[in-house]
Amino acid sequence: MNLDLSETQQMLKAGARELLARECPYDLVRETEGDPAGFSRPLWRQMSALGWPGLAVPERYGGAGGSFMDLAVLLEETGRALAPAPLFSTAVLGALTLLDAASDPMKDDLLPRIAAGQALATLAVVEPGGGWEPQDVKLQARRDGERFVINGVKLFVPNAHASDFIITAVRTAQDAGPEEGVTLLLVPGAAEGLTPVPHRNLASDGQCEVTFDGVSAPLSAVVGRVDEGGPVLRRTLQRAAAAKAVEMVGSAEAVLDMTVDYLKQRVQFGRPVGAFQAVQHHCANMSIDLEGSRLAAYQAVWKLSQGQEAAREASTAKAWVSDACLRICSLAHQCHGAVGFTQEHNLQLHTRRARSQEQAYGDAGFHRRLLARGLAASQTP
Amino acid sequence: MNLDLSETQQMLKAGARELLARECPYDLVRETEGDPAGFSRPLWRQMSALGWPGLAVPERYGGAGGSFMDLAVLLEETGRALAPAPLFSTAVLGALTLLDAASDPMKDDLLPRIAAGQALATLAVVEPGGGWEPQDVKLQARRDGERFVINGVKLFVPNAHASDFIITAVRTAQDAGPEEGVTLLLVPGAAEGLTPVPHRNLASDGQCEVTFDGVSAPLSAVVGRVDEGGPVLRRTLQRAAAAKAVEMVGSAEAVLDMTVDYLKQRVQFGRPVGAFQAVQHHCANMSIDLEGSRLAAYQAVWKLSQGQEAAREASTAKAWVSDACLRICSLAHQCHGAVGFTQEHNLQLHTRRARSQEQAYGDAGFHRRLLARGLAASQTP
Amino acid sequence: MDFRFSQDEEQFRQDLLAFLGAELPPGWEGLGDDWNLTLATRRKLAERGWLTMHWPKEYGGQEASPLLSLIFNEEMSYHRAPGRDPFGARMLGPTLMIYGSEEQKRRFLPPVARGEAQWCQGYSEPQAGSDLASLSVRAQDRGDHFLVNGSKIWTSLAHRADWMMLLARTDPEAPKHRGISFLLVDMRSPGVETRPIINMAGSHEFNEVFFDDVEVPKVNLVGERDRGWYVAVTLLDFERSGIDHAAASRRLLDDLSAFLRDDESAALIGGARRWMWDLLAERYVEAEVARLIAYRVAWMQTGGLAPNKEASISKVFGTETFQRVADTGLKILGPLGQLTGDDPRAPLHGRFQEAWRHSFANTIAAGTSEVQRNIIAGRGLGLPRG
Amino acid sequence: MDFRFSQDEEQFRQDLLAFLGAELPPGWEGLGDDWNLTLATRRKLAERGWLTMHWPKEYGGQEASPLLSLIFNEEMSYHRAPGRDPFGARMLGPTLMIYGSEEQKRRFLPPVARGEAQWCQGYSEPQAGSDLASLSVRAQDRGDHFLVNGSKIWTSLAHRADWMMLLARTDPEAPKHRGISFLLVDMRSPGVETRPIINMAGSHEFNEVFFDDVEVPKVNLVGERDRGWYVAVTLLDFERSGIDHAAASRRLLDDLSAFLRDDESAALIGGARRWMWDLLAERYVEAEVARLIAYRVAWMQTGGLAPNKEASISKVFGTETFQRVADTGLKILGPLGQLTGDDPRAPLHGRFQEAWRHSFANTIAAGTSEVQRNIIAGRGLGLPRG
Repeated sequence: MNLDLSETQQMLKAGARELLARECPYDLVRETEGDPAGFSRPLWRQMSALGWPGLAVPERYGGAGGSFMDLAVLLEETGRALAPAPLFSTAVLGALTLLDAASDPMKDDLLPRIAAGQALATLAVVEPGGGWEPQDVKLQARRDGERFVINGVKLFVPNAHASDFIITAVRTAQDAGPEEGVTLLLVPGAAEGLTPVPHRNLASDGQCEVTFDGVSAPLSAVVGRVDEGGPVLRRTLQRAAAAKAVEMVGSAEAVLDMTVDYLKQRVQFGRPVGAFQAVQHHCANMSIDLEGSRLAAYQAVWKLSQGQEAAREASTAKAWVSDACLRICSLAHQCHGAVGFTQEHNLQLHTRRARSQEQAYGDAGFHRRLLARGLAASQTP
Repeated sequence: MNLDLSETQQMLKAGARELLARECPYDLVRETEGDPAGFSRPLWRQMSALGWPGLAVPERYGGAGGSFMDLAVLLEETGRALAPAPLFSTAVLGALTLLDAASDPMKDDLLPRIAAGQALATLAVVEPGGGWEPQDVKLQARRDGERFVINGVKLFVPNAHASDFIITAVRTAQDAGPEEGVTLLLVPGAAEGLTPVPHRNLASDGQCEVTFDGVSAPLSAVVGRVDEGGPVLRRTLQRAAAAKAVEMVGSAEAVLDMTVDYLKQRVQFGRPVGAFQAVQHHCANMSIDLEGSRLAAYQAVWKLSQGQEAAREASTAKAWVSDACLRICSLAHQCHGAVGFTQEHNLQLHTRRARSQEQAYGDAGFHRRLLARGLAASQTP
Repeated sequence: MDFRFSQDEEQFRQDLLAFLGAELPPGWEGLGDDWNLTLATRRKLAERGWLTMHWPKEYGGQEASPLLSLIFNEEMSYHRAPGRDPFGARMLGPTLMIYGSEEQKRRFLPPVARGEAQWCQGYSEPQAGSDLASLSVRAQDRGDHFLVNGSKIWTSLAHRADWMMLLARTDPEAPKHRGISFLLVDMRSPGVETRPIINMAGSHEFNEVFFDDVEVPKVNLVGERDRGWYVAVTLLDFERSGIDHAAASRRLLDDLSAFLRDDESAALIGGARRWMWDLLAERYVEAEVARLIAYRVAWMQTGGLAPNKEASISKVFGTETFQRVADTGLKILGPLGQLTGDDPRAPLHGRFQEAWRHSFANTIAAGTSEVQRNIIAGRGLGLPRG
Repeated sequence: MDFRFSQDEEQFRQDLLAFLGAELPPGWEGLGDDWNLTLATRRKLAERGWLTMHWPKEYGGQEASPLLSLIFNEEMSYHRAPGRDPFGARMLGPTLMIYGSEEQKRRFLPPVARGEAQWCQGYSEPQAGSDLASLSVRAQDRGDHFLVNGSKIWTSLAHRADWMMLLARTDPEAPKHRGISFLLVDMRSPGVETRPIINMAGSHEFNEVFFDDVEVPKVNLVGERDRGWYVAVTLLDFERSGIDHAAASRRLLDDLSAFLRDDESAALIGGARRWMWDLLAERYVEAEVARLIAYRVAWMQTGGLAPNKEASISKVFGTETFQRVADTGLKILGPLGQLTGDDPRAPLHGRFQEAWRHSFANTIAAGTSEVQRNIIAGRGLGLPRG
């Protein structure tokens, strides 16, 4: 057992924190909220220069050959800084999915460009009225000779409007089992008939609605095998849930830190507000939630990183962290008083994103219902 | 609007508190826990002498002609004192059900004896694997000429082993709608084939398992009409839920009072424990829960007392109070420290009963599911 | 005991509902901030005498019972109706009735009753939040006027206000509760500057207000000089009320229930599920309890009692219920819940995410939940001071 | 990073499970209090060296890592196995290693390692609970011995104990933390009287212990005279651990899941419903988080770190999780849940109501949740003292 980060990971983390402290002040986060691109290209260039997009890409594709766990260490820091950059979409949703399932030529083509930060990739899963499971994929891709023609809508696709490639989960067979008949197609962001429009959401975090109006994809665009994308998608979603949980842990830690700092300085009734027992217990509860969150998220990432089956760990992590992070933000507001509620304050940047992060790849209730299904079916989680 | 008790009710309440403070010390509660009768006959005689069993029985049957609301005022006090007496079973489950549905001869026969405290009555509803709705009644009563023959088991029948009459909900028709085919039968406690055995439960509060082994009941024992007992039973259960909620409010108030008293006296770290903000906020939360509980319980009782439809109010009350009373007891334990956990302390008497009261006539989850059913069926609660 | 409203009270509720049906734009959702509509509706409310119905007749009121005010606030909140006047009608009025001079009453109250004057409340300062008495805005005695310097913060509607109820320090040497005075300040006075504060819901409700040698005539001092703290505390008691939050919670729940019951709209989130109804039922129970607690506060006032612990309970429970309702709605709506009203896919016009963002302010403004719990434990239950 | 146990650790877990399978009576449910079984099992654990496996070899230990101790405690708790020794092995041992004289170690530790001596902990007094340092049991210097008078309370297992770790006041004039000494008292000394306290779960775990002119030889003083507070505080750090609660929670959940999965037993409560599984899943998540937090504490100890905030977090979260698990079980079991083990209809032998009744003690004993949260906020987060 070793519940510490490795020395390399600790260096990676320290370096990331330093870079982001310098290059990604909260002002950048605030500015990017109004920007249609949804992220900062200069910041992305810096991340790319440091090799972040390719951290978990094998060396033969120009990456650093690190693990998903290594990548998660970065995501904890980008989560902490709320860094407006497509690292999650490109490195987790894009690169790792391709690594899992793509053909060698596709990997040879794409991964080096992704690793170099030259190509952005993302994943389109959830649909109107649908959830986060392979069986929820309804978007039709009609086989037409040597190509698929896609018509329909995907929602909440991170950074779609700036992505070079959108790995799109589509349904290619109707009467198959719930996980069968799903195919992953690599669709260029510039494909004809594809229209990404940023959602207007409370976090202004660059998620898009993507309309497919007769978008055409050749057979060579299939990631993995036709009709057999279900298990790949399931695994991808588990990784996404675990990585999102780690990102939220970083954000929650920043929230606790800024709260404790404020409470030490802010004086009311002749003493620091942090000396009041009710406020102290708010902070203790935040600390308890944070401690559990980090361990649950790390465990899920680590198991996935090891290539182990980790459905239960991923759901446990996302279920716990989604609620815990929102509880932490709520208590932080209560500790900050009115000032934390203003647009000028950094706290609310975290709070608004926590709500969007909660929903990404399934909220606590969704993951608990997954776990409950397993329990009833006699697997102890 | 008038959210105060009437002057008469206030006098009734003050009188009840005085009597119970004198005649029902906690030692009596403790002694009665080990007693197979499950209640104190001397205490019951005193209550009877004051006319409590007949408080809500019309004067023409020898009662005081009061309302269900008047009776609830007493139940709040017996709940506060944890009074080991069959007032709830006889006056709420027995007398009010008979008043609602019994034939005139049955009323003429029984109500005067009940009002005088000479006859004890109770109600048998819930069955193994069953819930608290009329459709859950499965106990078979087979028609055999001019009589019914009952075979099966009822659970959690309060004071059954000491009751002269058990109003028993039985199923007399099979293929009817869920609420149809239910009949209420008045079964003498001494009936042949009837065996009441006190449950061994955490509250030691005199609830019984009752076995019916070929128990015979004549047609004249039907309370109301054959096969049409469902609506009567539903109303009876609403009244029972509301009355139980009021009883719990009394108990919760005693718990808060004893906690505040203790916290004012108990000194740690050179000041009263009640001066610590964390402990103060525990008490504030108890106070919030208690305030809401009383209003919700009163509203339900009042509406039922007025003869109005009050399914939603009764479920709201029992849902809220069941959880609130347990929260209050938990916080009280946290405020008391180790001493509240001892058998010698009075707090745990309330806590153990709170758990039994929670379950009686449906816990919070049960009543919320009832409300949810109504919501989905387009009735706003 | 009687949980019904009287016939007169029910009649008033019907009259008010008819008024709202007639005056509010069709399909009114209470979205956005239409100040002209607010002012127009306020004048119409004033015409009917409802704006200040709880005031004495001589100042433009109807001496209505606290229960009528309760109904007024409940329905206005449920219908998200514009036009109420929390500052002039609900705070300044009752305060001047107790502490104001006859001249002040005659001068300041009628415009409020006519819906013509907007007031704001100059209490909080950057360094004086929960610890309000540590405020430092100075008001120096200059003979016939006070000279005011300093700044206030979190001043709702200051940018719309004609007048401010200002707490300022007139004796810096005295113990902190003893050197404060309660002044009425013309917001158009030279030296008053207002700067907006945008909140996390993206809306402009709060302001900072700066005073640079602002002259306030001494006739605008309410009550005794240096005794303004006691005036201020009285006013705070008019501020805590849970009915707005209970009614707003109920409205959100009703909206969401209707959304789920309609197969077409429910399909947008994948259809209604049993767990959604179970969660909603849990919140309905809380909203109902919040309503009853708020009713009890009004009922006590009807009997001439001053609810104290009860008002704090109502405020805490109402605001926390509203937070839970908003949170539950977002959990039920799933990913779409985060969409703001300007996204065409936003269910219920993005109402829930907006409510959730606003809900953080409710447990802080008008006395934090922590301060309210201190009050419940201390003044309410008699526990010793910490 | 590696969430797996090592092969050796996994092997130990298998050995322990095999031992438990062989030694515990068939169908062992851990119900009731069979002291003879406790003693017999303890001796067998001692024979294998497991009872004091974390001790140095020279005193009968195996210098096992904290992770092995963790596994030991996790499995013993999960299997509700009798025989562990929280006082002698987990408190006295580590304390004497630091503060004890060589003679004390040689005299007192081997019997503990052999599972032959039962210790108890004489800390709390009626007027000294959370504020332990205000204790008033007196130990007067009488040359070669101390003369002890006063009484202790909440002394677990005092009625079974051979020896007590006693905190007593040796200098009543000194500031309260400075006049306390740590003494080892033979429970068979004349003047020691033990009276049982029955708890709300109906069981006898606690006692009051009275001292009437009890003579304690000075060789039984641990550490310096009047410096016993610091010995005591060290010991308290060995007391907080969440793994017992995490494992006990998990066991309850597994039992209930099995009960619900079996149609025959589930029929007793009307069959398994989806809301039951949803509630159980929520608790499983918490039990898993509690487990990880406890693992982290052990992992830190493995690296020679002294978990402080983390140990408090583990204790609070573990005990509160256990309370929620017991509560959830009773809600799922419905009316039958309240039945005690001696009622033939009691599901799961009445285990859940028993667990629930016991659960109230867990957030109080060994430092209340409030004290733990003070530690987390103060020592952990560096917030200023209140």
